[in-house]
Amino acid sequence: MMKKSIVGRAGLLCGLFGIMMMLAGNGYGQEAVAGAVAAAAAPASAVSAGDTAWVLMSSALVLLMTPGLAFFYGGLVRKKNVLSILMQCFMVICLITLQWVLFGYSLAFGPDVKGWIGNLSWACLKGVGAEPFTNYAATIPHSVFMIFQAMFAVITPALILGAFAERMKFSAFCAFILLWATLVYDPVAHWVWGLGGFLSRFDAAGNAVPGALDFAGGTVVHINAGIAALAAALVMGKRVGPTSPPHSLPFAVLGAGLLWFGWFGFNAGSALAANGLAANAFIATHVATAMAGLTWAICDWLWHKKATTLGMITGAVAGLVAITPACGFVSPMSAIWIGAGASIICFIAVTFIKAVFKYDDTLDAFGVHGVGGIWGALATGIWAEKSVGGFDGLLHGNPGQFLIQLKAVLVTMVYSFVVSFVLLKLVDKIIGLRVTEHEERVGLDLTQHKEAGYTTID
Amino acid sequence: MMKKSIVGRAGLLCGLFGIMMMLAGNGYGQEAVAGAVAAAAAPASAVSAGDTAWVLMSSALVLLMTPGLAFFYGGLVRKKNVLSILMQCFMVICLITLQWVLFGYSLAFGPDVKGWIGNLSWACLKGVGAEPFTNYAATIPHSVFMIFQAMFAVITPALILGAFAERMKFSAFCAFILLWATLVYDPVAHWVWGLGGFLSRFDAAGNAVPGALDFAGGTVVHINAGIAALAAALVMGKRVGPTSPPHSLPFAVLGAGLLWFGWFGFNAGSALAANGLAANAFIATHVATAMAGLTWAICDWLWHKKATTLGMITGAVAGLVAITPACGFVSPMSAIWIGAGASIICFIAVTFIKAVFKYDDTLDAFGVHGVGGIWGALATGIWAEKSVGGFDGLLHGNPGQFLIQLKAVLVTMVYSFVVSFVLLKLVDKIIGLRVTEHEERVGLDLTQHKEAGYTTID
Amino acid sequence: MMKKSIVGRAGLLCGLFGIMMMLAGNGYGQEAVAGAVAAAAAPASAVSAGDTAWVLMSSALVLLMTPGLAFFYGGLVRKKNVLSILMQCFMVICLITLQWVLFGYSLAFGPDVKGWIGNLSWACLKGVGAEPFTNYAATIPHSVFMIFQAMFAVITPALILGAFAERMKFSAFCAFILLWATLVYDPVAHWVWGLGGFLSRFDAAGNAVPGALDFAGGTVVHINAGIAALAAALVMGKRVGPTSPPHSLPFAVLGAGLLWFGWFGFNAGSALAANGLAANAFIATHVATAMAGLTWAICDWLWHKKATTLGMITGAVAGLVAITPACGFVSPMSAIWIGAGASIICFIAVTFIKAVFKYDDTLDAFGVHGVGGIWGALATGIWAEKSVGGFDGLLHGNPGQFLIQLKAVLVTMVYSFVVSFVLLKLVDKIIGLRVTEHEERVGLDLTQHKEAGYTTID
Amino acid sequence: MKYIVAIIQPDRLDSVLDLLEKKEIHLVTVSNVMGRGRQKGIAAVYRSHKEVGSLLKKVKLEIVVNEEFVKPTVEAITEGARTGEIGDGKIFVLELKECLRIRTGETGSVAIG
Amino acid sequence: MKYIVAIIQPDRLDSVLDLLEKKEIHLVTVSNVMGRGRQKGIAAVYRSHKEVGSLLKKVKLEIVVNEEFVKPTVEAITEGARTGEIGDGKIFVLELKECLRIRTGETGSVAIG
Amino acid sequence: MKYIVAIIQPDRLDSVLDLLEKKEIHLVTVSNVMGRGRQKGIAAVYRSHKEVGSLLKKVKLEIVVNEEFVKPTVEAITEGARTGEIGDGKIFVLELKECLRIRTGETGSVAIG
Ligand SMILES: Nc1ncnc2c1ncn2[C@@H]1O[C@H](COP(=O)(O)OP(=O)(O)O)[C@@H](O)[C@H]1O
Ligand SMILES: Nc1ncnc2c1ncn2[C@@H]1O[C@H](COP(=O)(O)OP(=O)(O)O)[C@@H](O)[C@H]1O
Ligand SMILES: Nc1ncnc2c1ncn2[C@@H]1O[C@H](COP(=O)(O)OP(=O)(O)O)[C@@H](O)[C@H]1O
Repeated sequence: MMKKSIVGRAGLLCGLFGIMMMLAGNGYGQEAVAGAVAAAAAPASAVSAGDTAWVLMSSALVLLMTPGLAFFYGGLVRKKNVLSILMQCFMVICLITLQWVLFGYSLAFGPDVKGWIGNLSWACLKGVGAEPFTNYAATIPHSVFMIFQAMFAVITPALILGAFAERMKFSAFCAFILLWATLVYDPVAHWVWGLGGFLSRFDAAGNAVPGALDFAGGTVVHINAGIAALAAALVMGKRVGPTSPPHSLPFAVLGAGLLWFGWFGFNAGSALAANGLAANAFIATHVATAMAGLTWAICDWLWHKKATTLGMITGAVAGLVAITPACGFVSPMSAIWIGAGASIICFIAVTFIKAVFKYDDTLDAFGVHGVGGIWGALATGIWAEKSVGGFDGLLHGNPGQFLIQLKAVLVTMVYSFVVSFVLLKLVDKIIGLRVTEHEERVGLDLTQHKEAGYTTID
Repeated sequence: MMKKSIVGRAGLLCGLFGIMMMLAGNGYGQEAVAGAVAAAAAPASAVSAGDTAWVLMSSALVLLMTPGLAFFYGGLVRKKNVLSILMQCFMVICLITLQWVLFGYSLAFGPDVKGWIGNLSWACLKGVGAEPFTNYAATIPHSVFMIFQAMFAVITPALILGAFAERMKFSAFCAFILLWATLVYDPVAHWVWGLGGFLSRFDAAGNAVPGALDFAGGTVVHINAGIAALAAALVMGKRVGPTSPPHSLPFAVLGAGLLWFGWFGFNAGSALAANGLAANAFIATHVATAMAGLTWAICDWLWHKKATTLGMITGAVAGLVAITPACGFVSPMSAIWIGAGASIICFIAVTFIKAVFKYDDTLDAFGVHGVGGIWGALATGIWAEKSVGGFDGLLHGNPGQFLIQLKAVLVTMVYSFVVSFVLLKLVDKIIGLRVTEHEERVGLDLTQHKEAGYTTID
Repeated sequence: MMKKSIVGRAGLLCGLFGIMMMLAGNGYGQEAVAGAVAAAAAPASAVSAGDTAWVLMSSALVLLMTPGLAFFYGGLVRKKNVLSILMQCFMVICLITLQWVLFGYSLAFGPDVKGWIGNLSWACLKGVGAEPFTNYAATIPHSVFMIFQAMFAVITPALILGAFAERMKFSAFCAFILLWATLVYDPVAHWVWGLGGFLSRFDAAGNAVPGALDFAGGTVVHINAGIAALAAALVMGKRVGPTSPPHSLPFAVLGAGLLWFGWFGFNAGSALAANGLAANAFIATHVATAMAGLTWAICDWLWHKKATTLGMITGAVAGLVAITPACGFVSPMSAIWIGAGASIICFIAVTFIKAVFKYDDTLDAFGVHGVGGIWGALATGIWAEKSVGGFDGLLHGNPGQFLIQLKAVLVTMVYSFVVSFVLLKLVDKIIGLRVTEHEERVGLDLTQHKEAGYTTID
Repeated sequence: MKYIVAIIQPDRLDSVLDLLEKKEIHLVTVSNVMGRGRQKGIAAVYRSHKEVGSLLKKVKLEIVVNEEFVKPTVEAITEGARTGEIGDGKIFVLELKECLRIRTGETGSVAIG
Repeated sequence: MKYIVAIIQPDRLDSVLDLLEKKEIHLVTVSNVMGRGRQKGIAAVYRSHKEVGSLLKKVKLEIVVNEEFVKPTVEAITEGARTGEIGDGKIFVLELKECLRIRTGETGSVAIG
Repeated sequence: MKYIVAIIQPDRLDSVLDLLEKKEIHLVTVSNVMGRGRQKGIAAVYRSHKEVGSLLKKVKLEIVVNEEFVKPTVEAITEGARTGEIGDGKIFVLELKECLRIRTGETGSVAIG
């Protein structure tokens, strides 16, 4: 009986999902043809082995970030919940990879439908092969661009899970994440990065138009995930019982190390070529991260009398987040300021704002990714300079760009919050978001996955 | 007295080994010259920096897989045996690297001797330098091809150790692994990948002939190691006492993450260039793995009521194994089916077959690598399509390829089983394979390596 | 009161530092102009995407080595000090990255001042952009060369911390490391690698002159850090209480795995191109490491009756250290001897010399990096051969090169020891180097960082 | 003087410690144990291999008190640890012969607090 | 009521638990300890530094029983843990004053089982 | 026969074990515990969240001895563990009813040593 009803609910969700997808498919049918033609018309272009090597390698690096995140998060929870974090991260890799190749990529990057979404003409990777799709990346196979982007689609929903760690049902998690990727990530990616997306720098034909600067995903990835995390923290409510210290800080440090390493692929790989721009992104990323790690350590030292390890790695991640949209548009020296600002602002968010508003953002997914992402997106509009990435920002005499950034930030925040909120409520209705209090006390590892992370007696 | 006899036995083994090598050297003398001439005659060809960067990087990635495997396996054993796993993995890296550059590479890829083995003309890397050896890889230095292959030779024997974890003598392990690499891995690699190997797609002169498809080592690596693992499980017998849960599942997850990351080098690096084929291999690998991880989770959910973390990462590894031979021959969409099949079949092997036959394959080296490898090799013959890698399989109207795959699978299975069995029995006679029951109870870390993995009181 | 005085002392240090920097700035002003002109005059040169991809990737790999080192060291200390190691390693990344882009790079690689130091004309990365600086690396952006070198500047001071693990004040650590990077690392890097450095192979104009061979940092990195480690062990004195076994050998093995992986970037990346030389460096690195790991295992087996895991990974690191200066100058077969020698000599240093002299080099930073580095630098002068990297050594009839190596080794040893010693005494005066005995007993994690690595009750 | 041993659910530790504090019983020694009791564990599954795992994680408290503190101690533990569900645990009281404070060398009742 | 403490070899735990089960002694508390006894440990070696390490891993059982169960408990432990080799361990029996089941508040003999 | 329990600072363990050895008290069982006492812990800080963390790491010794060894045992522990600072710990002495060596089945005083 019980089981039946769960199956029933899952079925209902799937059904809903299917209908949405079909609507999408139908609605966009016409444009799909046009898009495909446009794609075919793009001039053939030579693949560069060097660029391809770099973007393939970057894709592998970005994949590694998700296990890195798993350890960063997993080390911070209680022993009894460590596997639930690792499992959720791996499940995201599996689910979203499939979603992406089946239809997600097409929704996000496929031929544009009125600036809002891609159509389904690239579903199941139709036409996504060894030939470059010049308007996205002229010197690497289209398929390489697709798989590089897949890794972004994977890690973004994984970021959210920090907000509801230690208390979400695994089945609800799977349902939510799949819906979120489809209805939040894919559209927002399309708006900002898709040809013709309404916030994008290119129209559907690939011509430059004024648009938001987001080199590697400050808006699409971090604000998007961070705001969804806030929504989740609010909808889910607080954990039961007192908070607990991290069960293994070394794991969190390991995760931070892998994240830093992988982020070079994330940011410098977003140049989609191994050239001076990639180098700039690489260096700006490294510098901002170093400055942010140092800055958080100083904040801790001033505020708590000692520099903490968790503070330093949190700062580093905040720096990575903030430099993400900027790294291909600002100089390494500007990156210093962006990194410093990231840590100061996120430190304030985590230390004071969270304490005041009392939401239980377990692992500060909002406090670091949301807040850091907003800062980064705006900072891009402040420090961008033409000589680096072709655009000037506020400090180089172009306040207009700052306003565009602001608009993109606000639009993304509102959309992400509202839709995430609705999706969470929906999943709560159908499946139920939270485990029982008893399950929460026993731990998610045993109750959701029938496993224990470690042995006690041996 | 005791010690002397051990030394004596080791000496005997070395002697045997030496004699074999000398025979090999003599027997192949003549062809060696011919081979060297053929090599010299190969047309000079331009090295591509992009391709070289990719294959060098891939080599590093494949190296990382062995520590990855060490943690994947090491997390699953009892606390008292964790170091024995890590140590065995690192010892394999050391021993086989030296074996490979001294003579292994030449045996496997050197000029062909009657389709069975390479001769020793490339021993000690003679002539393996910065010039490409066009018939293997036209755009990268020959030495890069050699070191890329070295990493494969390293990880293959390491896979086997999952079968006899927690009970093998370290000295016996070293002897076995060295013999196995030389007498099983090198020949089988030659048959399938060496120019002129009797299962290979090329004759000794580099002309295409009908042969088995094995893009990155389904047959050479996984079936080969998996079947040896089965032989080892049978020869070694069961562990003493009841089984124990994994002492650290997070380590196993870490290992799985590193394996997934490194496997991009394994599979996409096997294109030996940074091009569309590498991209296809990369994507197929990722997709199959995602599907396999998901599928195992679903199997667990259906069979055990919950999705387990260990199940998901086991599924992912099964998917990686199965797509290995196929990734350069099948489309990413076919990879979905191969991944799903891998998890279902390996799930059955691990859940039911193992329970029925009651062999103690400690960490399912046979259940995942053997069974998954067989599935992958056959699946390559089913889903291969010309537009991807130049060959059609069963589903694209070429049943012949399926039969060739079947033949290669069977030949490898029989050869690997028989020779592994004989080698194990031989080492058992001379050195003794198993530790004493008392040593097994105390744990291999203390008794074989005089170390403890962790401190208890601190 | 107390706090004020600490701030005061820190201020004093900063002041001193600032004055030194200003002096440097002034003193070198004139040459700076000349240097900038020389730089501008360098002929424009085509960037290779393949080479750029390789060096960017290598930079990421070298970055990963510092977290790798953190785990290698962190696993070996007591549970109560694990975070202090991880934190120090991450702090080094942050501090030295900033030091490097602000002025360190310019000091080390900027236009030469009398063979001793670079001037400050490249401070804040002025002129370090997408154009190659041909005399350092003709086919990659100058900025890529800079960031690759940054990772070396980061890991070198991190190596030292093994010598004073478990007992140094965190504030003193930060001060020391910053001074050391500026006053020891940057000059020595300039001498050996900077154009015009007095031990370098090039004069200020980029013409070849006789000089020390140091492909990837045997002298600059390992001897330099290893000797500073010895000075630190002597100045700091012994730890309180009896020694303790490693709290987590698996972490040390993880670190070793990441180091081995990252070292391919360190060594093969030092070719600054993806070509045959990079391949040689890659292979020599791998072979020497394998041989060294095996050799230490054999030493352990002969001396202690069993091969230990810690011994094997220590040997591997010793091999990596020793092959570092040699990998682009010797053949893979010579690398076997260099690796074997490294393990034998370091084994002796760690087992006997340390026992005789009774300094407390906690994690054998001197015993492995210092001793191994000296061996490697000399071995380069022994086994170098023209066909590999353009230079012959002792065994190929050029004893002169051996003498040059010897000179570079001695000069570096003396300079590093003296200046490190003075800096440590200075920091001891101003801040105090050691924590109190009580803090040492409680552990650095709690007393220096207000954190515990792991939870006990959960 | 009594030597009180209590086995409780891990997640009740904080509330027990709080309540003890309130009753001025500051001194406690805590450790991890595994317990087999009436409470049935959740069967773990590792690659389809089921681990019955009858041992569940528990926390053990050891508290040494003078006679007059026995009652408040037992009450505090009971109040803090009781959920009413199986697995709540037990309290054992043993007789203590002697007690000594290492720092001062004091013995007997004064050494307890 | 008796409070029984037993120190045994870690790998004998399973068989002891089995035997206790058979004699209907279900309730047990188990923990990790390190023991120094007659059994000599294997000297560990870390980079040529020898750790004498006199402490070996042991498992501690705590079992509270009524008088009539003392004998079967001791027998079960002895049978399950004995290998005849040095290091097998010890059983200690202490007097228990009082016992209380947290869940129900029952005390005395009935609270034990 | 007495059952001695001592709670000491972790870093004093080695010297206590040494001194016990010197007094021919070889047999000891050691375990990790956390203690709340007069000693104030260092407040940990995790992302600006302060953990009061009243529990500090301690080590627990259990030593079973015949009457004549009680004094030397207590002396050895006191000498080895005393630093004079708060947190040094306590020694508790309980009466032991029975002792049994699993290996031989010996009981009573002879089984202790
Ligand atoms: N007689 C006993 N001897 C030793 N430990 C016991 C005994 N009774 C209970 N315990 C410990 O108390 C824990 C809780 O007991 P359990 O029977 O599960 O719950 P409850 O006390 O609510 O009936 C057990 O897991 C065990 O550790
Ligand atoms: N008198 C004792 N006090 C405390 N623990 C003891 C005592 N005697 C034995 N033990 C514990 O029992 C374990 C086994 O004792 P040991 O002397 O090695 O073996 P056996 O009991 O077979 O002679 C020891 O490691 C120790 O933990
Ligand atoms: N009455 C008690 N009951 C249980 N444990 C105690 C008791 N008194 C002391 N302890 C243990 O001894 C440790 C040290 O005690 P503490 O009061 O900090 O130092 P001191 O004994 O020097 O006054 C405590 O952390 C606790 O583990």
